[in-house]
Amino acid sequence: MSNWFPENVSTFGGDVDSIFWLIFYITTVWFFITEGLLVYFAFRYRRKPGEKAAYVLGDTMTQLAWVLVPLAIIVVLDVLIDIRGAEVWAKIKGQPPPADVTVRAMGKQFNWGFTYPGPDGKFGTEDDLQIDNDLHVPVGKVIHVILTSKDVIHSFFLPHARLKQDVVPGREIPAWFQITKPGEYEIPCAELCGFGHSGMNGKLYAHSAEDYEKWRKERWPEGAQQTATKG
Amino acid sequence: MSDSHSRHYLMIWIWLLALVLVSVAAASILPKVQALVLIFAVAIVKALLVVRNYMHLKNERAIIYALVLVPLAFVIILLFALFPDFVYRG
Amino acid sequence: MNAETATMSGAAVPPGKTGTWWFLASEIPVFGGLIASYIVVRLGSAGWGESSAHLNFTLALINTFLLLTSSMTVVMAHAASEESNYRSVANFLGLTILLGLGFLGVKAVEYTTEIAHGFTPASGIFWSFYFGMTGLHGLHVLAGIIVNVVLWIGALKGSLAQNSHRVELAGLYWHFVDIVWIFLFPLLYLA
Amino acid sequence: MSSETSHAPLGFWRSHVFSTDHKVIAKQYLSLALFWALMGGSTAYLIRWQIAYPDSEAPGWGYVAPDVFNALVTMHGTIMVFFVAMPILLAAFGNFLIPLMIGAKDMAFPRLNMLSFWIFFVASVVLVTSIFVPGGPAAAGWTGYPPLSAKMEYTGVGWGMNLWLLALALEFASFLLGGVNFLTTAMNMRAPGLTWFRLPVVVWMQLTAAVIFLLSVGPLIAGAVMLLMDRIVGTTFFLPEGGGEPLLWQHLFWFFGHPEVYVLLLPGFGIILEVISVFSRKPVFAYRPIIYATIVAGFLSFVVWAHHQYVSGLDPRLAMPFSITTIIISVPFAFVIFSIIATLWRASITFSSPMLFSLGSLGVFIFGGLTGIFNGSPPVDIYIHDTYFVVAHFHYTLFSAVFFGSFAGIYFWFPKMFGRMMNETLGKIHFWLTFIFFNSVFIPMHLVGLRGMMRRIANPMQYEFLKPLEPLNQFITLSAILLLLSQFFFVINFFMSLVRGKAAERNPWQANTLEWTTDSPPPHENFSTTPTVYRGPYEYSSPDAEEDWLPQDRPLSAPRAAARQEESS
Repeated sequence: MSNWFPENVSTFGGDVDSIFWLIFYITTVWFFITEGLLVYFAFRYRRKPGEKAAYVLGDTMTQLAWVLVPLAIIVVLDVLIDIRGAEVWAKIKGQPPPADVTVRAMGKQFNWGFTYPGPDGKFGTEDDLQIDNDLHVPVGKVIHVILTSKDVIHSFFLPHARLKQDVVPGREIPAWFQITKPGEYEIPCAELCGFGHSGMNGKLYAHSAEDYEKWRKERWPEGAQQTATKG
Repeated sequence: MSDSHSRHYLMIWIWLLALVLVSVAAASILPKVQALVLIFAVAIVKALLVVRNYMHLKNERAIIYALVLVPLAFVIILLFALFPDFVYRG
Repeated sequence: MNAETATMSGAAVPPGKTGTWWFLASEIPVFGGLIASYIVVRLGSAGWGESSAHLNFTLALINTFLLLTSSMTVVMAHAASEESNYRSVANFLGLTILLGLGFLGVKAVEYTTEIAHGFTPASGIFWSFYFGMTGLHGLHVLAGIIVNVVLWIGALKGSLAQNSHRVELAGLYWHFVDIVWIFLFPLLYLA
Repeated sequence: MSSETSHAPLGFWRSHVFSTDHKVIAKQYLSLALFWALMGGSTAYLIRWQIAYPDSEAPGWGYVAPDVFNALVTMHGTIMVFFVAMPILLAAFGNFLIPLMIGAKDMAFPRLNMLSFWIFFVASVVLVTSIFVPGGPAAAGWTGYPPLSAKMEYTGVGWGMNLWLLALALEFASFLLGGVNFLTTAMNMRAPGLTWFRLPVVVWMQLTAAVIFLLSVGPLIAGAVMLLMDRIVGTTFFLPEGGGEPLLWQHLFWFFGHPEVYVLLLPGFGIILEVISVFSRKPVFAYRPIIYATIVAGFLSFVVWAHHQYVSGLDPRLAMPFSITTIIISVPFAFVIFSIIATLWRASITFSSPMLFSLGSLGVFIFGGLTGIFNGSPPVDIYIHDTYFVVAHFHYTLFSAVFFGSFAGIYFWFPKMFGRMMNETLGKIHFWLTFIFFNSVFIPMHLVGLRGMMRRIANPMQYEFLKPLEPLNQFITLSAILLLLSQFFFVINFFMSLVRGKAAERNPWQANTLEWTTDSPPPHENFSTTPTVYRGPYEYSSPDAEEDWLPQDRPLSAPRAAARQEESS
């Protein structure tokens, strides 16, 4: 059943999947209990000639217990799911680990624009690099993405990294991820943003350390001496 | 026109006008924060005056009270839920 | 809309009043939502004080006086209708209508002067909310005036007698519109 | 107002078109909603065709361009929620059932009732014209998030969007007036002896739905006014360049949006509860606790809205409180579901088509409710938000009330509405086909969603990681077409029975509630004499009667009444 999802290549992706499977097993159990009871009762108590239904009002505690006890179990399981969920939410959305690489991403009608700070590590300097569609990141490093939008609401979606965050014009929303496996992964837009919404697709290039270094040299030949990790 | 009714309504009217002047005065004299608190306290008092006396809510059944308080409670919940997103900008 | 079609089943509140109060209960979240949005967006951004300084404070004060007085006259009309004195019902309703029209007139003067000074709904977020809130409130005042005019004609012609409870219902709606202004006035002009 | 004396003959116009009879108005809502269901169904067909066979010629329509696709998606959502689900569940069933079930002659305000239909009719006309306006209909999703919906150049839609907003505002006005009417009628016009806790559950749930709608639609009306001003007058409520806040709309929309889905769900629950109790010949299990649970769920529905916005810029600290309230609200509904199942225990069930649809509705809702827990958990929602997993979830919960619930209601009350019986075999065929094809459409959609397919994309083949989903999407489209085709069994059955159905007696199902004590279809004033109520609506298989039913208005024979008296005093 593990190919229900795209392959997970991010550190917190595993946690998101684990919460999914926790809920999946609990709900599947309840699914078979409840539907099974429904089908069994419907079949078992079908009308038989000469038999009258029982006059059960369900207004006494003993009868109500048949409903309240499973309800209590549901509440306990729900609270468990919520506590586990809160831990993972705090990990993803709470205080992110320090950034190895920071990039600005701008959603615009119908592609992603990425701005790299360049060797000096600061945005707004002339060595910044602004390219569309392609996000080049080193594998195994914490990548911070500052999400903003030029026009309408888009949604920065990395299915393989289990990351999704709407980008809202007029706001800068931080997000972070850490890729564990080199490769090319798509960055679709998940929020309706106009007639070009279908097909709005960026590409995440997760390079191994030396490939990333090679890419940096191509982009900033003279500034090659700064190491990749600063910034 | 029975005098008791009309005198009562006139009294309420005068109170309302007086309260308007109070809030106007507060706006120009008191410092910002105190003025705001007083102004909106006065506004609430005026609203209560109108609701209880002019709309005769004080001699209505409880259901009518609920019809006013429940929507107000939901609006206040909406107001405070909007704070983190727009006032503190998370 | 009259009371006797209802077979009483213990409810002391006549249908007309129940319906009106339910309608007012549904109007509270409309203005509540708008005012909550105004408060929240205002607290979240700066520079609203300067914009609100451009508003004409004295006109607003006159408007507040007009609307409060109209609340008083409409409740006088209701008291008169309780005693089936339809002559004074017509007078007080007429007064309420005049005060309401006065309110809209002052509002129109206010809008034209502001737009003349270049403050249109499109000139910033404060003006959006100002024109949005006072505009929606103004439409409700207009609707109230129309209802009052219908009742006023009924009072003059004497046909109001069978539905005298309608004066109270129109009054309830009118008081609601007045209460909204009681909150709009400080929010826009004093804060 | 001199109400028409019962025997004054009304011309065709007054008795059929501009009628103030709640039964005629209910049928008018039903027919307009069925027309819209056809329109909504055809938009679904085109959407599914474009997703399965991108950029091919959809039979009967042709090529579906991307902006047309967005318009179809927007129209599908708007039509199905506001112009099919609400009219059928709230207006048609509410208008028809509430006066009859409480023993009243008509609604408290008959002319206001007629006015609310005609405002809804104008809203429908406005929505239809918005399709043919230059720039096409609204294309920013049924949620209409600004800035996409606030500026013409973002979607190229001009007056289409403005008319869409106007149509929604009119539809809200119509249902506000309807809600006021329902509540006043139930509060003031119940028959003598019909206390609050002898009311049928469907009336309780209709009233709770009306209250929830009345108190939640306000902020969205304010939002619609603000959005309309943004588009026409040039204000900048939701445009960041003018100091506005795009997220404000989402809060105002979903503050209404989530209570709205309960407004749709509760009437559906009420109908299946009535039908299940009648065809199990057994009282509803825990009648009073179900009503308390419904009211509690009604209040809770106002504090869960932001679970739609976990990943859309909401302050992350807010996600936890809203996921807790979302979990709490699943408790009252789980209670109602378990109580319905408990009603089936030791029952004597006949599988008529209304019963089949009710059991189907229950089974479908259980599946939908459980997938809701995935969406309610913030970390999982990070991944599945705005994917087809969410689409599959809300189709399960909405279909259970709107599709299965209203079919159960139509099959059950058709004899009372039109005086003729519907054909049972056609009904059963319609049920099994609908049930099977419904599941074959929406179970695979969960998988498509988990693979990451985003909502509202016209061509999934433009994405590498979605290419393997093509066969699944084609299977879903094929099942969707079969699901649409299998609705013809209902259409044939409906119109055939209207004309040639067996004449229906007063109480074909031997049910207890008051509407079955008058003729089918009921006369203009419903009851020759206002009934008096002696007991609750669910005295089936009661020890007090030989037969297994005991109508609400039948006085107990003297000895039994005495025995009953000291037993319950």
